[in-house]
Formats: sequence, structure tokens, C-alpha cells
Amino acid sequence: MTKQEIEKKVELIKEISGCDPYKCMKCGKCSGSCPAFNEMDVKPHQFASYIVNGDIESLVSSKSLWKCLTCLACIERCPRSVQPGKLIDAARQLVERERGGDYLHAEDIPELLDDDVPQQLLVSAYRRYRR
Amino acid sequence: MQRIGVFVCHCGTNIAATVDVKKVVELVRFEPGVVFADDYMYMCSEAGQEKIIAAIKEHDLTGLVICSCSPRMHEKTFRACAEKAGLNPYMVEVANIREQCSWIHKDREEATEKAVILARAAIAKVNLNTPLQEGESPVTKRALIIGGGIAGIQTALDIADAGYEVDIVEREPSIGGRMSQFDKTFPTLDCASCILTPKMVEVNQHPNITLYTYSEVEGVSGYVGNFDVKIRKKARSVDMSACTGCGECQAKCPLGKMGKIPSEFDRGLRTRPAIYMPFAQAVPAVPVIDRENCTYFKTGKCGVCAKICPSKAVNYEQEDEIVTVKYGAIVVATGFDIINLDKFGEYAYNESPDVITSIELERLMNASGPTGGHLERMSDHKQPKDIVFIQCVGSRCDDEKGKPYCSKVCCMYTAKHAMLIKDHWPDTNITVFYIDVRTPGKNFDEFYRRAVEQYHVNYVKGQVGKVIPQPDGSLLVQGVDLLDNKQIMKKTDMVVLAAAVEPNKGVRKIATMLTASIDNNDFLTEAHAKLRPVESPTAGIFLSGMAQGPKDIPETVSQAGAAAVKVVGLLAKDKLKTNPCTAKCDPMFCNGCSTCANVCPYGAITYEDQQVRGPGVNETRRVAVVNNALCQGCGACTSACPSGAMDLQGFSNRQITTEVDSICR
Amino acid sequence: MQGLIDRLTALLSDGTVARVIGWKKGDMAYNPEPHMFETAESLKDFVYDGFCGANLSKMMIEASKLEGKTAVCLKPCDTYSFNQLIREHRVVRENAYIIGVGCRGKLDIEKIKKGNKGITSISGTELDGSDDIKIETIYGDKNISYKDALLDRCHVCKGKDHMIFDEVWGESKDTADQERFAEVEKIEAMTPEEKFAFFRNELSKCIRCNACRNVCPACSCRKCIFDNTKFDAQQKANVVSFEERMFHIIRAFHVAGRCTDCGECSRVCPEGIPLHLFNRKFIKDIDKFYGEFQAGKDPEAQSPLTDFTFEDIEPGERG
Amino acid sequence: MKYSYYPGCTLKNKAQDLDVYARRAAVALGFELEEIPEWQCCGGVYPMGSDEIATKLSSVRALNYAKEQGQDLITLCSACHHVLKRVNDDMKNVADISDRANNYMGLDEPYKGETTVVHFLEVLRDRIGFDEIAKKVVNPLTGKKIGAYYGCLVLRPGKILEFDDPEDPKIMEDFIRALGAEPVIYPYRNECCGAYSSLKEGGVSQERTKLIFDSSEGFGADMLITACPLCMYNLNKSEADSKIPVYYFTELLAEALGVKEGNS
Repeated sequence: MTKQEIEKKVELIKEISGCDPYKCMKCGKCSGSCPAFNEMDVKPHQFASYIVNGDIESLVSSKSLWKCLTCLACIERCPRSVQPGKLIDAARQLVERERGGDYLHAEDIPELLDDDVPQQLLVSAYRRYRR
Repeated sequence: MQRIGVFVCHCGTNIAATVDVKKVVELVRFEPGVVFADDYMYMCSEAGQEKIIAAIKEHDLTGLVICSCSPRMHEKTFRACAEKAGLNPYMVEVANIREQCSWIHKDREEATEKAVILARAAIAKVNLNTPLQEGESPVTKRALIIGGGIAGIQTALDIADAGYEVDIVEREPSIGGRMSQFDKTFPTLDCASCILTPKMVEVNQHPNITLYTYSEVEGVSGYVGNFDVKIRKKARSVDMSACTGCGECQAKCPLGKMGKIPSEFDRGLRTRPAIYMPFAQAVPAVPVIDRENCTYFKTGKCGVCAKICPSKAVNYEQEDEIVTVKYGAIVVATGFDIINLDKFGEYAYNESPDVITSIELERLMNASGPTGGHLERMSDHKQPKDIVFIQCVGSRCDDEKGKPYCSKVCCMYTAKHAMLIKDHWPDTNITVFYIDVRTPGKNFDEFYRRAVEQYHVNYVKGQVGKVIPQPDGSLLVQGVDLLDNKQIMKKTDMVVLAAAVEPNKGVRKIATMLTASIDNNDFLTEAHAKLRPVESPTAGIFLSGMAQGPKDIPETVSQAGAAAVKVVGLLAKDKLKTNPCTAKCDPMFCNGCSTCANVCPYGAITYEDQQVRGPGVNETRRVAVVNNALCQGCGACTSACPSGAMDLQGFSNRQITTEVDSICR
Repeated sequence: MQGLIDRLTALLSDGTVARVIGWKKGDMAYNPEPHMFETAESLKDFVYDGFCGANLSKMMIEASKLEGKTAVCLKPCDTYSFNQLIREHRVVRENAYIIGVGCRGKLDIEKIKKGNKGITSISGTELDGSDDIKIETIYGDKNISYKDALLDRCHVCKGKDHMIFDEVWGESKDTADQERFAEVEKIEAMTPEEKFAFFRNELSKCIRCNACRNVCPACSCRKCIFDNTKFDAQQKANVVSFEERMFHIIRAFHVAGRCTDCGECSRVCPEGIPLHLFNRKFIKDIDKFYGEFQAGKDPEAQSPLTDFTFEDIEPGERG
Repeated sequence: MKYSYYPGCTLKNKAQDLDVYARRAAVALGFELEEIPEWQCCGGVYPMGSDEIATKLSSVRALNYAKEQGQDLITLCSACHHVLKRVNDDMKNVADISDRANNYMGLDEPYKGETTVVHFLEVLRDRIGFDEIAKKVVNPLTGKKIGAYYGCLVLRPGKILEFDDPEDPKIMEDFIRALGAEPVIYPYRNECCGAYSSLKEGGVSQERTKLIFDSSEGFGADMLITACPLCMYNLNKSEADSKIPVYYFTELLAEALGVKEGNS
């Protein structure tokens, strides 16, 4: 990515999330709360620094985009209103809005179903994992 | 017509870098009334002042406009300078072209234009200024300290030792405050009682100090040098002069054994009787009856304490007493409390008795505390083998759950707690979750390092997301180690929360009564953060201790001494100059409607029947009269008066509208 | 009505009062005017009927200065104004003999005139009159319901009780059948642009006749700020579109917390501007921010706007 | 009292128990659920992006319908409740989203968040009152020890949902008490069950549900109740050793009120 592209993406993440990554004081309460912490490569308390430092490339290619459960615990507990859950959601939006960015494909679905799967699960996953 | 001189200051580059000072001089020269204009590098310097004095004499100036910094900074300086040259000091106006202009603008042209406009407004005002004379008021040589913690105690002792009379008003039954709840104090680990109790006794015995414990300030009127303070002495239900403090009543109170009334002093970790002293070393050593809980007061039955009192000191009929005392100065030393943790449910404070606050831990480690100084879990009374401390609970928060500031004392007291525990029970594992360790202060970082190096306290950089009580009675702490980049699941026996400090709840009411300003966090504001740190912007009100902001005991004691010196400096004067910018009523316009008296915070307005004569009017009617000694020139009456009869000298409605008009020109 | 005249005559004759403030017959059936009766004889022109809407409390300001007591006829809603004037030391209670006159709501002649041209006489408007009023016009007679012809303000009546009186004459009725703040809420729901357009349209009708100011019992200054030469206010008052931008707004601010919502301003406005809306908005906000307050209900009560309590709403908070 | 009722996709299919029992309980408690005609799926998760408009419109339609009826909008499913309440908050307080959504919708009168969104449980607590419910219970669930499983969506973010204290909620416990049973408070009641990850990443939800079961059973619960079909699914699919039965809260309500069997 060129410097301009990075800057554009940083701005986009800030705009979509509505959060200010500069407010982060690196206390780690988000990572101390996160139920998916062990699944993630980039940890919740690092989201803000990746954005501040312009390392968007690493952030958008991280596994964490798809591991966040959107349980909102970090959003509820963040003492600085940085709300890492919103930042990672915005990063995921960047990926999904580009062609081929989906994490879930329609053809994969039949295999993932069982008789009990509630409609809610399908809709939620669909909305989270793809555009 | 005035003969006005305008003096534009460069303030080094503070103003000149952004404002074209020469251009300002050239442009204001032609304003109505201006006969002289000049600029100088530092107007407030001796040379600058000489320049002003010379110009006053040479050009017969009758008014001055100084374009410089905020009037809060140097208005006094320039008024004194004018007086030296024989000019009435109230013929001087300061146009603030620094804080409100050069410092906030980047564009030179814009800033210059604004400087000219600000100067023009000041010139327009001076054209309407009239000489004003300062009056004099006497000083009552007695000080009031609100709050009897270590801050109030030290301030009182220092003032009393200087030879002035001091009263302390303390809400609780005893003086001593928070410090009396503590076990040891950092960084030298003196026992808190050992250093506080002698001071409490000294206060009690000092001939210049009067104690009003179990008392509250109920109303304040008057002004610097002459405050009238209403103090409510709540009924103790015990005769102070008869009681010997033998403690029989406390021991026999039937409610004491029932264990229903949580002890405030022990933070609810034990219970107390309805007739009680908060702690054994209480000063005065006289109990009070908590009427809300006392069986006698609730049902009219019992009366055990009165029956067994050997000196017949218990008096159920006692009533609240209100005394009004005159003071020259008031010190606010209302101290702090810790925040309520209801909004931090993730730490399970309300769920588990083994999650406690640091003040509760102080009580649990104190030899006079509920466990006799033996550290134990409140759930099963077992000694904890593993303890987790969590820092910054509610401090440094950006949202409304907590406080935006650093509480300043937690890092140090946590290191203290860790070391004290390790001293007594060396095999205890201690983990501290921290964001930063903040230990500026003499011997402070050394103190913290000792906890790590000598006592092997485990400091983990990171926060705790959740404290999870386990079915087996232990606690699981889910947090993060940021340096290892790992989520931690730590089983522990006890969790201690460093809850944020906050000003005592009552301070808002007291600040309102004193018209002393408070900040967004309810800490009292100082007159100048650097140069006047122990004074409130309200004259005659001084600040001591945590009421002004988070601080530890050494800092509190220093500030207490500083406040005392300021009070003594005031009380040493026999007369104070009064502000001549007071309100004045024009009886021609006055309706006598009482609106102004209703809004006057100083009680400076009364009414009398006056003969009013004017075009087409000749009658006797009720009109407002301002007492110049009481009026502080706040202007509340002038804005409330519907007919415009009230006006403020030096800031008259006309002067202000003229300023506005000249800005909008 | 004759009973009231008899009573007033007696009060004058036995020297209890030196004069009577009441209403005098007008040249038409519907325009009685406030009047100070000095003799028992002159009371033959006294009238009290559905058209006696005028609030006479303000006349006591001048009457208070006269020798002896003055009998003043006050309807229930006028007594609020009188209390407020006592609180502001504008009238002397001891100099007034208050006859609390009964009221079943007052009539709006404009409503009656609508669709009834050429009125020659109106009857049945007395306090003890029937539910209908009879209108005779040059085109014939017609009955309309008393209730339908009420002034708007009577639909939000504050109640039938007199807040202060020496004696009461006649029965009163609470005529409230509408929500007091409904009109205000309608305006609150507008966008800022709509509000501005609404008020600009209304206030542009103002001819600055000062009727509102002169009738308002809260506008009791010796000299109005707008006539005050001391602060250039008078001069500023002459700028274009002043009525829209300043006069009514400032007047509303000056009476805020003191206005009893008597509705006289709107009743007397020759241009029909709903001036009471400003005041009622203030009343609504005061109720919301400081708890319910009715000016003039209790002459001892502190007005929320000039009183201070520790529970007061803080700047920036919205109730 | 009549409510505009938004059942949501799952209640019409896999979570019919949640719906049917709620309808019967409502009748017994004296309020009416009027299903919004032609409601559209809320999407299951709230689109957090500040520039997401289209994904919020189905919610706006339902909200506006309730406004037109002059009714409050009631939901049962935690996810629908979450999405509708947050979109409503956007329409009320976020001018940009509100303007753009309204431009798109082209309603006669713009929708500005006028509707009140309530969860069925909130109606029970705030409008009926748990004391009143307790009085109407005919089959008290005496002796049952029930753990409330809240999950995430019904509680967070606390500031917008204003449902209960997000870290230390009480509403479902009070509900359990009202039915005559004993609530079991356990720390994992507001921890995530793994949510939508179970479709592709089953492992996490296995881990999470195990913690939930271990903790609730450890504190003595012999059953769990929930208000979310996805939580229900994840809990049911759990392979935890400590697995205890899970019910929708409405089923127990209907049972306690004696209306479990019958027409709806």
C-alpha cells in the first residue's frame, strides 16, 4: 500500500468505527475481557496501535477479523471509549467491501448446516462474514 | 472627554510573534479619546511602567488602556502604576491580546485585526469610566477549618501556633479523617495512628483551637475578613462535659451484640452499637447516639445506656444547636472518599466478600481493626495465600463510569500493602495488575522497587477484564499480561481493588455556600494552578488536602502548612481594601420588587422607603439599597433587575453595551 | 349582578371602602371597560358579565397609593396576579378589599362575531345566565353555546378557587377542558426553522401599541427598560424589525417566573398575536426543571428563577 | 395494552417455543401482541459501521410501523431486541444515520426514533411488575434452582440498551423468583456463548459453553433459561460434561402461569 492509501484506510477505519484510536492508554482491559483472545493473532489491545502506526496491512490480513465474536465486552469495559470491537469491525468492513473479501461463501453453507441451526445463526454469520 | 493613552505590549514574542504590535499602535491612535499610543517589549517591567508614568505626566492622560496579557495576570500591576502617577487606578482597562488573541490565533493578520478590536472595546469603555474609591473593611481574627482530617488538623495547628484562634468543624463524631483508618503510611511505614493521634490530642488541647465535631456548616454569608458562618452542632445525645469516655454505654448497648449496624469507620467489615465512638482513640472521646438506629429513639423503649452511665451523661432530650460565628478566613479541608463500585460489576465487588477495596484492606491489617490486624478472607476467615491487586479501578476513565484523573496514591499504597503482607506472611503470593506504576516523589520509586526486588511482588502490566468467583470459594482473575501478550487466568484467594478517589460528597454543597468554584470532578479550583495553589478564586477561602485534588499524606501536610501561612497573612492585617466595583441602585427606576435581593448571594441588598424626586415624580417609595461592604460586585442583581435600576460600578450596563457595540462596529 | 352592585354600594356607604374597581358598561354589549367608581351613585353603570375578561389586579398599584381602602373585583385567575403583585411589593394588601367574583369562563367576542354579522344585542352572558347565549342581529336571532364562545385561555382554566379574597360573590366553575401545554408542545415539535418562521410571521404583525405591556400585571416597572434612556436600550429599540427580534422576547424573559398565565396579553392584542405562548413555554420549562410552580398561588413562595436550592438543575442538564 | 410485536426470523421457525409460550403468557397477563404485518428480518447482528444504512432499514420499517400504530414495539429474541433498540437509538440521536435512512425511506413524516422498543422481560418488570406476576402464578416452580443465562446481546452496550446493569444484571433472577424458583447467580451468565462463530469455528463455542455449564452447575443450578435462540442452539450443541437442561424463559413463564397447554 502506498502512504496515501494507508492514510485513506486509517481515516476510513476511524470514520466507520466512530472511535479515536489515540485515546487508547494500553491498559489491556479489552484483552483481559476478550473471550476469543486465544484465537486471535492480533490482540484487542493492539488494534489501536496498528491503526495509529498505519500498519493496516497486517491488521486487515489478521485472523482476528474473523475471530471476534462481537460480544461487546471490550466495548462495554473500555475505560477510554476506544472500543476495540468497533475498530476491528471497521477493519473487517474494509476487507469485505472489496471483491473477494468474504469469509463465508454461499456454496459452503449446506455443509455447515445441521437440523437445529437457527435462522439467526445463518443471518448473523452471513452478515458478519461477508458483504 | 477623556485623554487616553494606549500601551501595547510585545510580551517578548508571546504577543509580537502573532500580532503586528506596531500596526495596532497606528490604528488605535485615531480612536475617540486617544491622545497617545506606544508599544514596548515588556510593559510590566520596571522600564515599561516608567514609560507609562512618563506618558501620563507628559500628555496629561486621564485614562489608560493596556493591551497585554489577561487582567487576571497584571491588572493589579498596571493599576498600581497608574496610581503612582496620580491617576485613579480604576481609569485603567486591560485589553487581553495574549491569552484571548495571540495565543489562540495562527494567522498574523487575523490576530492583529482582533487585537485592534479588543483595544477599541477597552478604549470605548475607558471613555465612560469614572474614578472609583476603594473602601476599607475590618478583619475578624479567627479562622474556620471545614474538615478535621490530617489536612484540617495540620492547618489548624499551624494557624493556632501563629497565635490566631481557629475552629474546626467536623461532620463525624471524631476528628482524624481517612488517615485514622489507615494502618501504616508510605514511604517510611510509620504507623498512621502513632503519628496522627498525638496531633489529634494537640488539637483538642490547644488553647487557640475550638472543635465542633458531629457538626456541619449550614450557611455562610459575608465576605473576606468578615464571614458569618452558621454551624449546626448535631445532637450527640451525650453531654460532652459530663462524659468521661469510659465506654460502658457502648459495651452494654443491646444493638452492639445484634450486629446489625455496619461500622462506617470499619467500612462495614464489622458492626457497632447505636451509641458509639468511631474508634478507640477518637477525639473527643465522647460517644454519640445514632438516632436512626437507636431502639430508644425508634420505639421509646430501652434506655439502657442512660441507666448504666456512671456520670449520667446520656441525654435523649438534647437537640441540635445552631451557632453563628464570625471568621476572617475559611479553609476547606473536606478530604476524599473512594468511588462507589456499583458500575464496575466485572470485578465482582458486590458478588464476593473476598473482593475488597484498599481502604477495607487497611482496616483488615490494622491492629485495631475488625480482625485485630490478622489478614483474613471475609467469606471463610481463612488467611489468603494468594492475593491479586488491581490498579486504576475507575481512575483514568474517559467515560462517566469513572474519573478522568489519576488518583495518585494507589501505586504507592499498593506497594505498601504488598510489602506489609509479605512482611507478616512471607509465603503469600502477590500479583499486582497495573497500567503504569507512577511513583514520583522523594524515596517513592525506591519504595516500589523494594516491593519487586526484595519482596518479589509480581507486577503484571495489564488490566483485569473480569473477576470470576468459583464454586469452591476461590476467585479466578481473568486479565492480560501485555508484555507477554498472553491472557491470564489466575486463581486467587483475595482481590484488592484500588478504587479511584473522589472529593467527599458534601463538598459541592460547601463550595456552593462559599461561592468557591469546583471543577468538573468536584475538586475545588485554585486561584492559579501554579502561583496560587492553596487559595480559592473567592477571596478569603483557602484549600487544604484532597479537597483540592488527589495527594498523599506528605503532600497534604505541606499544603496544609501553606494554606495556614496564607490564612495567617490575611488575619495579620487589621484592614482590607474593599472592591469599589459594587452595585448601585438608581431609585428613579427601582420598583422595590425584591428580585435583586432574592438573587444576591451576599445578602448585600436591603430596602428602605426613600423620597424619590425627578421629572414628574415626587413620592416616597420602597427602593433597594446596596451595602458596599457586603457587595462583591458579582453582577447577579444587575442582570436580574427587570427595569435596569441596578447597575455595577466599573462594569455598568452602558460600559458593557458600549464595548459590545464597538466590537460589532 | 344586582346583588353585587348592592353589596358594593353598601361597602361604599358604610365607609369600608373609599372606591370600587370594577367594570363599567361599554357602548356595546360586549365591551365593558375597567373603571374606578368613586360614588355609590356611579355604580348604576357597573356591569359584570361574560365579557368582563379584564384582569383588574394591576389597577390596585395606583389605587394602593390612595387614601382609604379600595374594593377590587377579582375573578379566580386574577387573584393569582394580585398575589404576585403583593410578593413584588407593588400593591398594599391592607389597602385592598377583595371581592372574589364568580366566573364561569369569559367570552371571546371574535368567536361570537364569526358568522354572526350585524349584532345588535347579546344576552344571557351573566354569571347566572343559561348554557346558551342569545344573539340578536339585524339578520335575525340566534343561540350559541356559552362554552363554544369561551376565550382560549378559559379552556386551560387554573381552577375555580380564589387565591386571595375578603369575600366571595357568586359561584365559579372550572372550565378547563384542554391540556394546558398542548399548544406549546405543538411548537416544540417544530424544527428550529419552522419555529422561527412561525414566530416571525406572528410577531411581524406587531404594531408596538404596547397594549400587552400595559395590561400585563407582571409588567409593573415604574419605568420600562424599553423607555429607559440610561443604557441605550431605548435607542436600540428603534432599530428595524425590533418587535420580532427583541421586544416580545425580552418581555417574556422579564416576566418569566412571575407570569401567572392570566392570558391578558393575548386577549388585548389588536393583531391577535398569541403572545401567551412565550410565557407558557417558560412556565412549562420551569415546571420541568424546577418542579411544578404556579406564580401567584402563594405570595410567600420563592420564584424558582430567583431562588437557589442545592437540588437545582445544573447548567447543561436537561430535565 | 397492545404492543406491536416483532417476532423475528427464528421465532417463526426454530424457536417457536419462545414465541408460542410468550403469546399465551401475554394473554394471561393481560396484554396483547399484535404481530407487525410483513416484518423483515433485522439481520441478526447490529451493523456497527457509522456508514451502514441499508442494513438498518428493515428495522426502521418495523419501528416506523409501530409509531404509526401509536404502540410500543415488543421483542422476545435478544438479537432482534438488540438490533431494533440500537437502530432506534441511531434514528433518534445520530443525525447522519437518521437523515440518510429517512432520505432512503421517503416516509410522509420522517422517523426520528419516536417508538419505544421494549423486551418482553422489560414489560414483565416495568409494566406488569414481578410482584403482580408472582400473584398470578398457579404452578410455582418451587424447589427449582435456575441459572439465568443472559449472553451478550441483551445487556451490552449498557448505555444504549438500558436493559439492566450489564455486569451485574438482576432482571432474569427477579423473574425466576417471581415464578417461585430460586435463582442461581454465577459469573458466566453474561459471558459470550460463541455466537455466530459456531457456524464455522465450532471450537470456540464448545469452549465457551463448557465454561457456562461448569460455572452454573458449580453454583448449584439444575437448569438454565435464556432469551436468545442462538445461545440456546450453542448451549444445546455443547459437549460439556456438566450439561443441564436449557429452556426459553417464556416456556417456564407459561408453565408457571398454567397456560403452557392451549391455543395461541
